[in-house]
Amino acid sequence: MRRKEKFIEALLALCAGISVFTTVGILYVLVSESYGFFATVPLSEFLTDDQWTPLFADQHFGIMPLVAGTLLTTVIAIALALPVGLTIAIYLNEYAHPKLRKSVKPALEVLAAIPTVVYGYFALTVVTPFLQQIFPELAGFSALSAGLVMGVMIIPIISSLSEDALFAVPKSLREASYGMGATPFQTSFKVLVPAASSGIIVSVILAISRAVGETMIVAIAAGQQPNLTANPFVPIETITTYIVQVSTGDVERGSLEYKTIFAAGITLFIFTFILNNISFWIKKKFLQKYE
Amino acid sequence: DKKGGPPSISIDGSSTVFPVSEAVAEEFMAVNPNVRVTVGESGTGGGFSKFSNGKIDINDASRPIKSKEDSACKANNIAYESFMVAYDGMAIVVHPSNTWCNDITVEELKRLWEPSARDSIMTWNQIRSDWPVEQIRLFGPGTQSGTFDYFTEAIVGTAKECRTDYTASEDDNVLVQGVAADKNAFGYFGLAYYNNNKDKIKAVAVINPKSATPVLPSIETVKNKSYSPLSRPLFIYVTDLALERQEVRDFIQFYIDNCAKLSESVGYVSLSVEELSIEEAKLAKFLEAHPVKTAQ
Amino acid sequence: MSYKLEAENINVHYGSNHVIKNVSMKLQPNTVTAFIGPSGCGKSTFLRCLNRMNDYIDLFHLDGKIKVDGKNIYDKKVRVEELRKQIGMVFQKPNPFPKSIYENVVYGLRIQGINKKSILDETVERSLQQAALWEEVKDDLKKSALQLSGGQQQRLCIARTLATNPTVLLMDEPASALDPISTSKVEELIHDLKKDLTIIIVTHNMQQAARVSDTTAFFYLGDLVEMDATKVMFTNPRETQTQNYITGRFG
Amino acid sequence: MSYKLEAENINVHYGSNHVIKNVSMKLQPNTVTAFIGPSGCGKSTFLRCLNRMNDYIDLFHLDGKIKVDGKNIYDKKVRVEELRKQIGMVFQKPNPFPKSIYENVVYGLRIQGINKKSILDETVERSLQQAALWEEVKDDLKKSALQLSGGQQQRLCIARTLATNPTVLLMDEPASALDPISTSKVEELIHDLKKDLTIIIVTHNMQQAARVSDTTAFFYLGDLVEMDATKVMFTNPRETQTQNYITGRFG
Amino acid sequence: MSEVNWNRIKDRSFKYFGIGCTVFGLSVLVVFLLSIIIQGVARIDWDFITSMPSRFAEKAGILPALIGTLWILVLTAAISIPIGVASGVYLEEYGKKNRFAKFLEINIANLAGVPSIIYGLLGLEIFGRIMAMGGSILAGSCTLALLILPVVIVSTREAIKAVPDTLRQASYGLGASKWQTLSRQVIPASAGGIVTGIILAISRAIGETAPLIVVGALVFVPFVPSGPMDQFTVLPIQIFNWVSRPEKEFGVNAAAAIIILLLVTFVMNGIALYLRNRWQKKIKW
Ligand SMILES: Nc1ncnc2c1ncn2[C@@H]1O[C@H](COP(=O)(O)OP(=O)(O)OP(=O)(O)O)[C@@H](O)[C@H]1O
Ligand SMILES: Nc1ncnc2c1ncn2[C@@H]1O[C@H](COP(=O)(O)OP(=O)(O)OP(=O)(O)O)[C@@H](O)[C@H]1O
Ligand SMILES: [Mg+2]
Ligand SMILES: [Mg+2]
Repeated sequence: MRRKEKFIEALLALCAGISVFTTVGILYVLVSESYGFFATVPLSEFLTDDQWTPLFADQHFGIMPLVAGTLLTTVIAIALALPVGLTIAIYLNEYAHPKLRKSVKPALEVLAAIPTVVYGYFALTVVTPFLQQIFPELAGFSALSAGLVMGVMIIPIISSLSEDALFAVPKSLREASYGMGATPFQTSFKVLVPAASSGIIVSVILAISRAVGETMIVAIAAGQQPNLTANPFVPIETITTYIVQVSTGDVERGSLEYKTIFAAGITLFIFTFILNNISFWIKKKFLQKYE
Repeated sequence: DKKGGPPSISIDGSSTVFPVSEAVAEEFMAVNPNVRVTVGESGTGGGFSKFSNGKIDINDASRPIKSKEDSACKANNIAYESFMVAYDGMAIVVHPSNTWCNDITVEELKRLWEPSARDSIMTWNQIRSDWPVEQIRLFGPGTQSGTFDYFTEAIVGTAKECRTDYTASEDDNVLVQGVAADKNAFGYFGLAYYNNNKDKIKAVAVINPKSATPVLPSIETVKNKSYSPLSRPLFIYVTDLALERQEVRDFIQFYIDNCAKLSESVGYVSLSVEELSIEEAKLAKFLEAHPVKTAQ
Repeated sequence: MSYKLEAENINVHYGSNHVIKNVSMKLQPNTVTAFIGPSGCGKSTFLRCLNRMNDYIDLFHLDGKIKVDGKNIYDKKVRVEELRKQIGMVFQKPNPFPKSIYENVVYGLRIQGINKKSILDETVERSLQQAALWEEVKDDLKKSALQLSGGQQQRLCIARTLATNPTVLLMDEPASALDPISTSKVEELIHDLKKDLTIIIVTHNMQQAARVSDTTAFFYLGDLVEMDATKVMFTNPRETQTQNYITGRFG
Repeated sequence: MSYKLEAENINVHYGSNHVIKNVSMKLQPNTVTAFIGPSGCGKSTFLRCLNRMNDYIDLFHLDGKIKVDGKNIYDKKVRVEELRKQIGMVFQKPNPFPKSIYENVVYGLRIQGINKKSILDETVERSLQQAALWEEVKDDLKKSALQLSGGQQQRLCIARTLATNPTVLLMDEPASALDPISTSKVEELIHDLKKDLTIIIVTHNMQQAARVSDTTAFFYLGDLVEMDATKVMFTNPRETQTQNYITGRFG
Repeated sequence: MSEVNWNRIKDRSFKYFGIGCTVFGLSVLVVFLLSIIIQGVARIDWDFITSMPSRFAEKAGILPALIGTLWILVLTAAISIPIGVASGVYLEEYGKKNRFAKFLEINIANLAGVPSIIYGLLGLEIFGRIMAMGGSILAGSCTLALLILPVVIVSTREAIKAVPDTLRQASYGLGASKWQTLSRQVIPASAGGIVTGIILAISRAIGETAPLIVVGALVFVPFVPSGPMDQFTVLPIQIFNWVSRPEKEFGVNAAAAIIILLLVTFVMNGIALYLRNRWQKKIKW
């Protein structure tokens, strides 16, 4: 019996360890391939050059335009998805009839399952022309419409997982607040959201991850033009789009041009690492306060 | 590496060549139903990487093999032969409401696309003075594609020499959308995409450097070489290893015999009769040099 | 005579389950009423009807009229948030918010938009004193409420409710999770609060009902079997059911 | 004389918090012992040491020896799962599994790998009968346990514990969430079970302690202040602290 | 009094804002579904589902891609669910305090942010080359399983966190071992939440193209894969190929294939939802 328990614990730990092997594998692939890249291109150029043109004759290897594009689309997507997703979660949890909740939640989850090609063309052929009527200076390809559509795609990640977290808040807290004469709005924001903050933060992290990793929407609607800018109206390119284009493209394997994707990949890895540590820190602060 | 099962042929590589190989595979299997032909599109580079490891029999290539890829083949003792199978024309296009831009010279194209044009050639009138003083917006294929390499080589003079401030996409349909939605657009992409979207975009005639006459892109003008210099050849590469198998020999023969007809059915331009006979001869020699392995 | 609270022919259904059957009662101001009865007889349900805490429950359906100070609280025009401020509630399990003691007490004010420090400070002191908790926590108002003992938490919940100056206080087994010392503190508190408030307490503890209440109401299977002055109920009940229940000779 | 249960110089820390201070006690078989004391004095903690339910708690640390039938249960060789089968536990809040009544009762057997229908059926009937629940539920064993009333749920939890034939039964305020009828049923049950088992019950209810127990132990701030025959404790306690607590003149 | 008014106004406005957001999400969904259905539904017939790919849009079918997607779906779920749930359980129930678990926690959050294409490169290296699976269904499934693992793990943890402690104590008190408690009580009780995570994760996996192409998925596969070691293609790759063709008729095919892909997702979600509702109904605290 005891041995069986030990065995099971070891087995579970082993499963959890698979994620470590995955990380090691990813780091191995990224580092071993980008090693050659950084032997040719100095890190200082990589970080400070304001152009990213590895595939042009006049090569520049400044990663910042891609980082800027990634940040820009992600921020736009989250700026749409977080308020909308969280509002939906709260609405379904506190206001809507349970029957509505039961059917709306899975319906919205379908949004996460629609192939991203569809979103991409939707952004290009519907959203962009529409936005151009509001902002005439908007280019035909832009971070704005790609980011917004991406935001729609990740709404269900935030709404569903946050709703689960809100649902799990003990009923007694809810009753305490209502009993004091609080409105559902106040109950939600002063009691439920703080109490469910751990789960809500997790949902946002997953949503950001998905936004950062999304390629097709950006590839179709944002223009694939590395641009060191914070202007959402102009075309940009993101790190992941670049990686996908090159890794399934005509570039010869083993060349410096090909190795750029690993340099870009490792940048993204560090980027998400920093992001995660920040959110970890936030989460810890919140949890100290509420547990 | 494939033991047992039905005889099979694996093709991978460029997504540009894919429709041709797919068409050939389909027709080939119609007459040889027991053979399985698969076609992937992991890109010319990805394909060559598998090709040089002997993982695939045929690589679709939208550009000639590079020296690194060649030495990888050598390192693995793989000999190969390349065959031209079709031409892909490149159409220069503008928005249908564009009334001024009807033809363009190679020099003008160069002035517009060369690296020094970045941040300086920004309006139409800078190309031709009687064109309007309006911003020009550029669209073109992704930088890692064979089309981009070929266009820059043919127009600017060196492959990949190009201004960087234009909107790129790997997907020509996206470029069609981009040009169709912007009245100041100027772009180039595969001829087939123009042919299928004539209602949305307008082609610009390219002035043939030799004859000095404007020529609009079409299958005919590409085929008779009057539309110049904007058409590029598409290739397939075959390993010697694969020729040990009878089904591959049959397949390549079938490919060269039928590529003229089939490439046009998918929107490309076929080789001329002379070019075809050169490829046929090359194939005969290649087959002879690598006889089929007699089964033990 | 003017009653603080009047219920007229209340019937409650959960779906097809008839849980309160034609109950009527009238309560005078500044009295303590105890609701007693076996588990599942509808005490909590009836109590929660009085400040409309059941509104959000699925399938809940109420017929009849409940008047507080003569006004029907189920009237369309009544604002349920206002009502709940006026009719405070304390639950069986202490349920402080995972916030500081101070923030727990001022919650009711903050949601009314009152954020002036002097008012809040004053209210905290007054309510905690009313709830007999001030001495124990006054030096540590920033401490998390979850670090208090069960008895302290329950008194904090009472203080929190008192902060908004309710005129009625509903308590659903407020002492069942508490030890005798905390229990007696809560009971004393009820006694003290009576001069300002009308109180209803649900309890399973007969001694408690006898100790704290002026009137006792005995529920059984959704019926209000008997309601009378506590003294009468515990010494000379009209119904044998009541008699049996109070003496524990039931079931 | 042979004791069923002996605790020798038990000290418990949660981190740096010393919550049980050098407590020793000896219990005879087939007796009922009540633990009383104010909230937070360590009753539950001590009770949970007796079947090692604290093992999984962070920062929990125990010194001293606890012997059941003469064997130290904190010995390395002891299998804690075995131990808990022998020393059953009932909690303050009824906590049935979200399964049928039947499956709740046979859970303890199933986890031992006993799945034979005849044995299970027999055990269900015996345990439910022992827990005085059989008559109420025998026609409806497939019903979800969550549909039972609170009192029924608690008796189900007792039945579930009895199914594995424990020799010691630990009860942590088993009746605090119950109405008087259910409470008296549980008390009767304790009385009946005494002939087979050694029982320890934590309670805040002095009357209850007086009614059901043979011995009473009074804890205060982690100390075992006094332990004696219940009759003596309630009539003539040695310590004034005990006296004060029992009569409610505390704090 | 005016303050209360203001509160009510805020509350009301938020309610309408909530309705607005929900309607917004749903209407985007409806717009998508309608536009796809209008474009593609007429193209769907039995031949479309049972035919091999072809260069003629009207002859082309999706059989190999559909079967490939089903294979990938089943294998990915079969690999990622046990490993993901096990990891989540380990982190939440066993490894709470040890350093290894802390490290794992950050590590998993990081993995969730790694773009899918990098998983493709990893899968090509590890499953394709080192483990010699080549471009098989198994290699693709393993790659996607790694890709969605973080989501499964994280949602498992959140779901387990929500299970009340009284349930664990009841089980321990009856002499159940840790694993028995977990497998018989805690995991079933948290199944609803775990399923939500799995739905989201698998929905994502079956829409992926790039990592599969890198691992070696094909496009033109004129046969039905019959085992996990077979070569394959999947619906999204077929869709993407069709979308990027010049001929418009392929756009219609793409829309039709998207409908089929969504149907596959619906069926899968339907099953998962059925389970979620069943489990959530059973456990109301
Ligand atoms: N939310 C609900 N939905 C459906 N039925 C309910 C709900 N709450 C209570 N009931 C049912 O209504 C009846 C009365 O329950 P109530 O909680 O009012 O009893 P009670 O007298 O407070 O019991 P206890 O002493 O156990 O607290 C019971 O039969 C109960 O099952
Ligand atoms: N898991 C824990 N971690 C840290 N401290 C704890 C834990 N459980 C209990 N304590 C502390 O140990 C002390 C004794 O608690 P215990 O629960 O044993 O009291 P009790 O006598 O059962 O009180 P009550 O009558 O309220 O149930 C208290 O100070 C409590 O705060
Ligand atoms: Mg109640
Ligand atoms: Mg206790």
